[in-house]
Amino acid sequence: MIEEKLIQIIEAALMVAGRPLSVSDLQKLFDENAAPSTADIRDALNEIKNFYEDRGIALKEVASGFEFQAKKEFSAWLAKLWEERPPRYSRAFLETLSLIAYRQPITRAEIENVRGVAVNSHILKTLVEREWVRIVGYKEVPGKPALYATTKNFLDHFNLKSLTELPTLADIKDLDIQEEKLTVQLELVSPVDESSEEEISDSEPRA
Amino acid sequence: MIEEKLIQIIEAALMVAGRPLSVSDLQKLFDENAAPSTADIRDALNEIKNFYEDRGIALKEVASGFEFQAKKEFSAWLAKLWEERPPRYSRAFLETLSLIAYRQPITRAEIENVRGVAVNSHILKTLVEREWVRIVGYKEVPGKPALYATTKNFLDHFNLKSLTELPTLADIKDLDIQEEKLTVQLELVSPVDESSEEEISDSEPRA
Amino acid sequence: MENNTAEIAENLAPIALVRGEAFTSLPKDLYIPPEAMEVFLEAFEGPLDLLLYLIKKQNLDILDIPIAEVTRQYMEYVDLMKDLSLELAAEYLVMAALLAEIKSRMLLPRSENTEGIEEDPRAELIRRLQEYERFKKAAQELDQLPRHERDTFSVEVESDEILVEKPLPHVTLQDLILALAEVLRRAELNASHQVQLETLSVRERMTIILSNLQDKEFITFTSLFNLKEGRMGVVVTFLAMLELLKDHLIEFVQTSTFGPIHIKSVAA
Repeated sequence: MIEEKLIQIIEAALMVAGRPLSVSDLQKLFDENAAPSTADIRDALNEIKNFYEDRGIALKEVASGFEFQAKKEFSAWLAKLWEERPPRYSRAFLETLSLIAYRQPITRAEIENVRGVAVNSHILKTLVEREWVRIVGYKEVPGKPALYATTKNFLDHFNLKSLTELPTLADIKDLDIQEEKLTVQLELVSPVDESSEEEISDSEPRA
Repeated sequence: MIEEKLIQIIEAALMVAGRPLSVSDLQKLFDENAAPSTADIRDALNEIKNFYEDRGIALKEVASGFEFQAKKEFSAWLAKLWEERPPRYSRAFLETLSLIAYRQPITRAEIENVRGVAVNSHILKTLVEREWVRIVGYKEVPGKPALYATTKNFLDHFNLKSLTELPTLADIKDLDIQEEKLTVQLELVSPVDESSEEEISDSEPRA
Repeated sequence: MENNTAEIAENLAPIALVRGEAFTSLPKDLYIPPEAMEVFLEAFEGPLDLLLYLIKKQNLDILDIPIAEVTRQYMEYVDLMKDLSLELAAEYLVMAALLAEIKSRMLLPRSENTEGIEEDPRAELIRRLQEYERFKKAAQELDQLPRHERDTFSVEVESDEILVEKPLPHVTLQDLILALAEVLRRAELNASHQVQLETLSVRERMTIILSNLQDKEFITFTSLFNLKEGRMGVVVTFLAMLELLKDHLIEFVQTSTFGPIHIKSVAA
């Protein structure tokens, strides 16, 4: 196969597929005895990526492969193509999704434990229907609750290549150190202290 | 608006819209006071058309506007994107087929009697459509139910010259026997832990 | 009650937040529409969220919660939710009980147990608040990630006239015999069914005889025998006929003694 034709086929495939395509997806476009090597495909992908440097679209890599996307800087114009506004997700939805993403595999009870409130079944149903979340097993505890985990679709939707690209979780302040301070405080004062309105820095609890 | 940016936005819009866009559709992407003229948009469309001359896709004008299309010459490769893996038949389907094969001619009620559950009409329809099964007569009982039997196509699919070449029940029995043997073997092998047996022997002398 | 509401308004200025502005105090005479209060109260994702709000609002350190004060404010909110007949999740009451417990434990001198000094009664609550806060933040950050259909748009261009073949499922003999084994195993469990399989050659012949009968009203008995098949073939054909006769699928017809025997489909 001439290199140019390889590029054209891969480009056309990425544009019509309607889903991200992996290198092996791209290899499968060709007859087994004529399939280009992984290296050939990667070269072609690079070539394509460079070709669109200054255009309205760009080749992006997401979890399940490569896809063309309109450049983000044009989103404001493109949004006008659709009358419907993209859905806004509730805090409960996003918090549940975050817990599944960062703590997977996780049971519903564990999510509820962190959030302090019951998880609406509708939220889990929506997440599963959108194929962002799926049941990956059942925990060996009474009731055998389902264990939820995120999917590649989830990563694709948020333009992530892997879970490691998620923003890092905020640190938990060291309780052990604080524990000592607390102990000292407890011995000194009663806990009610309303008077102070001055700024208090996060790291230094007042004595 | 700089011409380059105009081209980029129009290109991106045509790529993501999922439908043909007319010149006036494209104008609507811009704020009213910043909207490019029809001529500007036509110029941009021309530039885009030329840019894709040697690529995998092309800008085409159709009845309701402009749209990108994969070039026809690549259809053979692109078709592979949607090639489905052959689906699988359900257990109910295979059981129904096997009963027709081995007990033909057989009525639906007889199949149901052996299977212990109703036979979905869809299954029989699929079998007949695939020309693996056909009606060879009607039984002289109330309702005159159809009698199903397998066809030559069925034999061809399995590379059989006649039904007598089908594996026999004895083969199943063999399978069963083999399975039993395996189970017995496994049982013999499984308490491998001889040392622990020794320990047990203190309280429970071995036979 | 009226008193109560006014006090909360002063302390917490919820109405200001409804408008998205952070006033710390409100004019005493300002009327807070109950709907606005409702919107504000419903915005909490649960007791932990409400507690975090109370702590943040006063710039308190999460690690050093003045438990008595926070409990008092928390209870005011819970009362308010009740007064507004908001659907109050049971979790809010559980948290109220927990706060009260912590408060009472903090009033008592801490006892020593075998593992040394008893943990600060607030420690577990602090852990939970911190944990919840992490995920509250994580959810906000997740919402900021560029997302398909909102910030990023995937390219999808037209490709017409692509014919896609739909392959049919493949079945192997193995599938078939295993399915049969399974169905027979099940039937055996059901003792009332005696499933017997005649030899396949007989079954096959039964099908052939029936198909022959489909087009014609009668066939002569002898025409069904193929002498080339030899003795075995004749036996198989004859057994197939008897089988069909037993099942009332065919009839033998002989109009005169020693006359030709015909086979007739019963259903025809």
